[in-house]
Amino acid sequence: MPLLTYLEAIRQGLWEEMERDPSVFVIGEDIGVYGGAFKVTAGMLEEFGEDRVIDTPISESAIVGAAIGAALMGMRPVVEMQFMDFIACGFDQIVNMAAKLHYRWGPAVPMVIRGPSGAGVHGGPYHSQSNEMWFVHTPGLKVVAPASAYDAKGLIKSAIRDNNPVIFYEHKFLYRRIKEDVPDQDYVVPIGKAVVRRPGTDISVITYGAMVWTALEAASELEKEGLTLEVVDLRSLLPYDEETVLASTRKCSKVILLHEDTRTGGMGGELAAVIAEKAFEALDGPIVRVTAPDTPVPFAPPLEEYFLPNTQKVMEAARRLAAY
Amino acid sequence: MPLLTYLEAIRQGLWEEMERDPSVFVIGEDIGVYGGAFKVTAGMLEEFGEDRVIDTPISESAIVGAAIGAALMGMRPVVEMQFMDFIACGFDQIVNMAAKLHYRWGPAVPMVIRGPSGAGVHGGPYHSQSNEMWFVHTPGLKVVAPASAYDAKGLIKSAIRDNNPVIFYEHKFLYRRIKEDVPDQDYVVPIGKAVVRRPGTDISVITYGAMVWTALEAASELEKEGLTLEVVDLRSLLPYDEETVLASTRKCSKVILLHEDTRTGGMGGELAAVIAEKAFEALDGPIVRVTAPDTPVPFAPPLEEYFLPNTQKVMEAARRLAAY
Amino acid sequence: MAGTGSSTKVVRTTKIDAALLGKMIYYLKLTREAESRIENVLYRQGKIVGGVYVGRGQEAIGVGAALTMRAGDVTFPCHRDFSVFLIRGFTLADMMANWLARGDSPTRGRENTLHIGNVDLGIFPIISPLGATLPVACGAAMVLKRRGKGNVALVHFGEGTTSLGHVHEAMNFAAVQKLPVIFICNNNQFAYSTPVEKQYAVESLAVRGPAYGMPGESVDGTDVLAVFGAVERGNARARAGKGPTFLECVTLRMTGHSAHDAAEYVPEKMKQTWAKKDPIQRLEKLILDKKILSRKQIEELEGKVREEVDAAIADAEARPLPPGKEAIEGVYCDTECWWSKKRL
Amino acid sequence: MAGTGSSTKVVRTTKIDAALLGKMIYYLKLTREAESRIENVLYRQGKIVGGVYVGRGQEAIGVGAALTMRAGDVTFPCHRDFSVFLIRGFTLADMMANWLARGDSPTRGRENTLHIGNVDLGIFPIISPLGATLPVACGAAMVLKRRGKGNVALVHFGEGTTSLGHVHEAMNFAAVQKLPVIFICNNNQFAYSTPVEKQYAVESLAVRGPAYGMPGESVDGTDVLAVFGAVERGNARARAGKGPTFLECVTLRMTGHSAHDAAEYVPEKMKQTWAKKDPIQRLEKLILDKKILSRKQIEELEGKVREEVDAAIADAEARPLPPGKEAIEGVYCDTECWWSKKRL
Ligand SMILES: Cc1ncc(C[n+]2csc(CCOP(=O)(O)OP(=O)(O)O)c2C)c(N)n1
Ligand SMILES: Cc1ncc(C[n+]2csc(CCOP(=O)(O)OP(=O)(O)O)c2C)c(N)n1
Ligand SMILES: [Mg+2]
Ligand SMILES: [Mg+2]
Repeated sequence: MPLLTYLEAIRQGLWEEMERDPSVFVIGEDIGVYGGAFKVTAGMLEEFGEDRVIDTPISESAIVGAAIGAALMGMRPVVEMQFMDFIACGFDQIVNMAAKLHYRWGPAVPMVIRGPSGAGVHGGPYHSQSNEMWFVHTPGLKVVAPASAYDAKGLIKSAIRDNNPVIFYEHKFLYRRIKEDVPDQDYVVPIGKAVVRRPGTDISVITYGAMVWTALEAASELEKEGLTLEVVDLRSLLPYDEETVLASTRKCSKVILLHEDTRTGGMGGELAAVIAEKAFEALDGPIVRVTAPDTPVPFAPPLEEYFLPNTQKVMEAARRLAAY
Repeated sequence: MPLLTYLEAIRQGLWEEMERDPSVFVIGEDIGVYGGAFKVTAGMLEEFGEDRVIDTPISESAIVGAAIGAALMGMRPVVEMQFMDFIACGFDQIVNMAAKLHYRWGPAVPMVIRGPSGAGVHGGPYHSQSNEMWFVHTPGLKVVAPASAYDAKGLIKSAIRDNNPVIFYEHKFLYRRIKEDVPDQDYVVPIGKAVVRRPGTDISVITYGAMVWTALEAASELEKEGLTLEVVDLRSLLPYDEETVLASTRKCSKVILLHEDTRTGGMGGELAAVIAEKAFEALDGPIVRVTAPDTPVPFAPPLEEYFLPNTQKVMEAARRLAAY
Repeated sequence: MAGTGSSTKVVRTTKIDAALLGKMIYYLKLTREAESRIENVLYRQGKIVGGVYVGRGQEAIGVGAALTMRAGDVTFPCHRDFSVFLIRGFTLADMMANWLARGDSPTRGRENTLHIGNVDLGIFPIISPLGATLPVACGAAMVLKRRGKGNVALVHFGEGTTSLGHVHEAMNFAAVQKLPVIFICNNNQFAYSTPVEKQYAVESLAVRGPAYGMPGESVDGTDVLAVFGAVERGNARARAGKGPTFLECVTLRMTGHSAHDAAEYVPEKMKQTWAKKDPIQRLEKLILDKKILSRKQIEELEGKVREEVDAAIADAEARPLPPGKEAIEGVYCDTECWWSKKRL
Repeated sequence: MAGTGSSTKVVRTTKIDAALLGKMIYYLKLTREAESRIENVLYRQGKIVGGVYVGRGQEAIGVGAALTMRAGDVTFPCHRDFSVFLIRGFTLADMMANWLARGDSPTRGRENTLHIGNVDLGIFPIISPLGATLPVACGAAMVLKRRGKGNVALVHFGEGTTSLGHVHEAMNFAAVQKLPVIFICNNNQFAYSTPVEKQYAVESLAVRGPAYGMPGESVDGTDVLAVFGAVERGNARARAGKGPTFLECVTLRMTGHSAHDAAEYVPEKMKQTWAKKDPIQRLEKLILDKKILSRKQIEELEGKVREEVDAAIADAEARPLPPGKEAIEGVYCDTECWWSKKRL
């Protein structure tokens, strides 16, 4: 199996789907001639032509809306947001048009909106946001956030084949920082299924995206102290895998909810609620959230570092919780 | 004290602030000549003139953006959204411009965005939404949602006097359905403070907006069965009153989180997390959410009724939890 | 107000035109009758529980536009374009059932007003946030263009809606990509209570076309033949691969914004002036003048229309409301999709 | 490409014009030098850790516009308008400190690039979502209009940004309300990698003005005097209560989109043609030709500019990075507002 970066895995998944199904096409800003700001779609224009690799004016509402229209007509568009921060400019199309169409009068809306999100690269307040919760809170959408190259390829394929609008969060910090063996044949990772990345028995750390790696690092550090963390990678945020979340909770009896996104109204809250309702009896200590604070993402490296959850912060939380 | 409807209380609060402070003005669609779709601003054009009661083209981004610009120049604009559903069209201005300005380079952004939200009036998917969580999850904003006429007046005044962008959720179901004694002199209700609407000892029902009335009804019904519910009205969602939430939890040891908004990613999750982290030891049973399901708001009365939480659903949840 | 380049020249007394005029008068009258019943009877009786928006005074726009359509064309009607749904294949009974929130209706009671769609019929309705269908129409047009069969997408919206960003992004996008879209703006001179002077600062919205690199035309929106002709000109360009067209159709909303609005903000004189330009009376006069139909034939038509509306309402009223528990079904489009079992 | 209505006629060899030309050449050179240092030195040295966007080739637009401003006017510069910040009152050292993410800088390290604002100076910067400042500029202009002192708001944006809904809503809003705003579009012919043909389908964006009911003009954006003159015409209208103006200033971006982009997508020939129109060389030639400054005086100016930039960088580099814990302060604007203690 070839070693691929997270970014290459996404490209490969996209590429294979473009080959497999002529109704798949990509659309966005600077994705054709330039191959995208991060080069995810590099080479696609040459391979698939202008009809299937569409450079657009800077108009997120028009782009998302056009994708919806194409989806209604039977196509499977994949929209690139140059940065997920700019999804706010196509917001109405996503939450009011795409999300509700099927429920309202029945059509399939098979489309994907994908793009880089997350911090850690000194992008400042507008090139670093984690805004997945706007969509996790919007019925009718699906939301995924792969942490590994393998999952990135498998999930982009599932997202493209899904009959519903899927918001696909790529973590830009991971683009070129992780490299994995990724099968170059066809496979999918199902939407809605979490995975236990590392088994453990003392504390379950439930997380997603780049923070999966932070959790794994904390887990290997803490193992030296005799504390075993179980790391659950959600992979999908909507629908999320309640079963795996509850099973891991029941197994460990203590839970840390970890995310890079800001705290109030974040995914941690949702998970805490389902755990405190459905696995209450299994709990042997408070549910602990480790998250970014409620601020915009600051630019200067010391500020950004302070803002972001990291291995240290997870370890401290785990030690405190273990001692409970 | 005169009896005022919820709607009249908002108008009175707004009116008094317009009189008190010449930097306050209102802006929105059909708010001048027509007095607003729900007549909240009726009479204001005649009283305060065209410079302070501004009818605009249908352009939520321009309206919100213009309010931001005016706020930066020292004014205190109050924007009306004809329905809160349409706030999605001004979304980028709110979450990326207004919310982050102060943090980024320091200016005050004193502005209010207010309008009708919520269901129960057969408005269908686009005149019924509860979309407060988009903003509760956006650092830099404040979010309030009064349930009583008294609070509506007191909170609109606090919101106007606040130096930060405040999203003010009015519940359209309450507009003309509740009437209360409201002081016609100046008073404020502080942002960030909850209130215990009805004391109880068995189960704490934490809620906001129109559901406060549902909770109160359930409480008086259940009292007949010997079960006492404590009803906490959050009033503010961001920042929310953690102290009161935790105090009520500690007092009752059992908690129901009730909201009209859809479940996944709703306010209930946030509250569950803070309770399960900070009042874990006080809990004597699972934290129960009673919310709308994860769907758009359907139109037909039987569907909408099924969708909405109501007194029966709260009572059933309370009985089950009491029996735990 | 906007220029009104009328174009009755498309009328010839050939057989085919007579058939077209017959269709026009039929759909105009059917729409007026159906909407009047909705607004003045069903709504007042409390049988329609949500908002009611009708298109009285602007029926010629929907009728004129929809009658230009061919197989494979698609349409995005707005909240006052009842006629488009009928002309493009919805039954009146299904439409009425939807207004009445019945389970056995095109939206199974989930949606109200004209938020009714059907992919097979190529009808894609608005959502309430105004202007949001325009980008979607561009996407549909992209697909039509690629199919290469000369099909077009028509998209309708009010003049007030032109103030929204969606509209701009869509028009620019369509022009850059030379998409086969006809942007049809019904300028009924008010957006809710707001007159055009507070909406835009140009004489005619037709100037918006050239600002994006497409033709812009303004026609009398009470003249169904003018509308038909102008849309046809746009279609011809679009079908030939020459890209989009913007069309303004000027009229006056003859009702309030919705059934609860008395439209007191519309000057009395304006109401009177435009009442004389009622699009239905206008076409009727032409048809009588040209002797295409006799007075008696028109009366028969009116009787038929009333009967059709009676029958549709009866049919719709006989259908039950949806069971509450359906509320939580069909959020996602699954392989076993619940919606595949729906009527249309 | 767009028309280029040059207007060197505003130049007279009167004393006052000489002073203006002196300011122009000074700010042009200072901007070029400062941005070159940022892009080619500080960024390459790894001292600037975020994205770097500069305005090489389009300095005349910021300089020409900002020099028209009077006390009480406000400006909304975009990501390539470094000069505007200097002309309207930020010190070069503070600007550099901000690029270097220092704690003692106008944003205390919270923001990068030109996302630097100051209410007292009337400078309101962009946010990254493009076009979002245009509605905000309208709001500021509403306040200026009400103050009745004849002040204006200038707002800058790229041609690629004109595709966004924000821009449309703002221009329409400004026209309806007759706001004193000058919409200044720097058409540098590319939006990142995307050429204008893929952004819009008109010859010149100037047509957008009349589509909203405001004048639209296109000028040569490499001619600082043409820009100055055109903005002044817009200002005069605006100050007289006649409402907004749209102005397109055509140039070519002489760099990549950002410091990591080699701009391979820009045809070589285009680069060469436009290199000859370098706005700084252009003004320099005029100044020499008209004998306003001598070659020696220009060289002295260049020396001074280099020293200023050296000093500013040294000053900025001496300031420490902000302490991490400041990250969580100042989210809300409290009475005890943390920001009130800030430098500027
Ligand atoms: C984005 C948005 N803002 C506000 C509204 C509320 N609203 C519904 S219809 C309407 C007026 C529409 O005017 P116009 O586009 O001229 O259509 P008309 O009703 O006159 O046919 C308004 C303001 C809305 N539906 N969507
Ligand atoms: C809403 C939005 N979409 C996409 C981007 C990413 N982006 C940043 S700059 C840029 C190109 C801007 O082009 P233009 O407006 O012409 O300005 P220029 O950079 O050429 O000066 C793009 C696409 C953005 N910042 N905001
Ligand atoms: Mg209208
Ligand atoms: Mg550009």
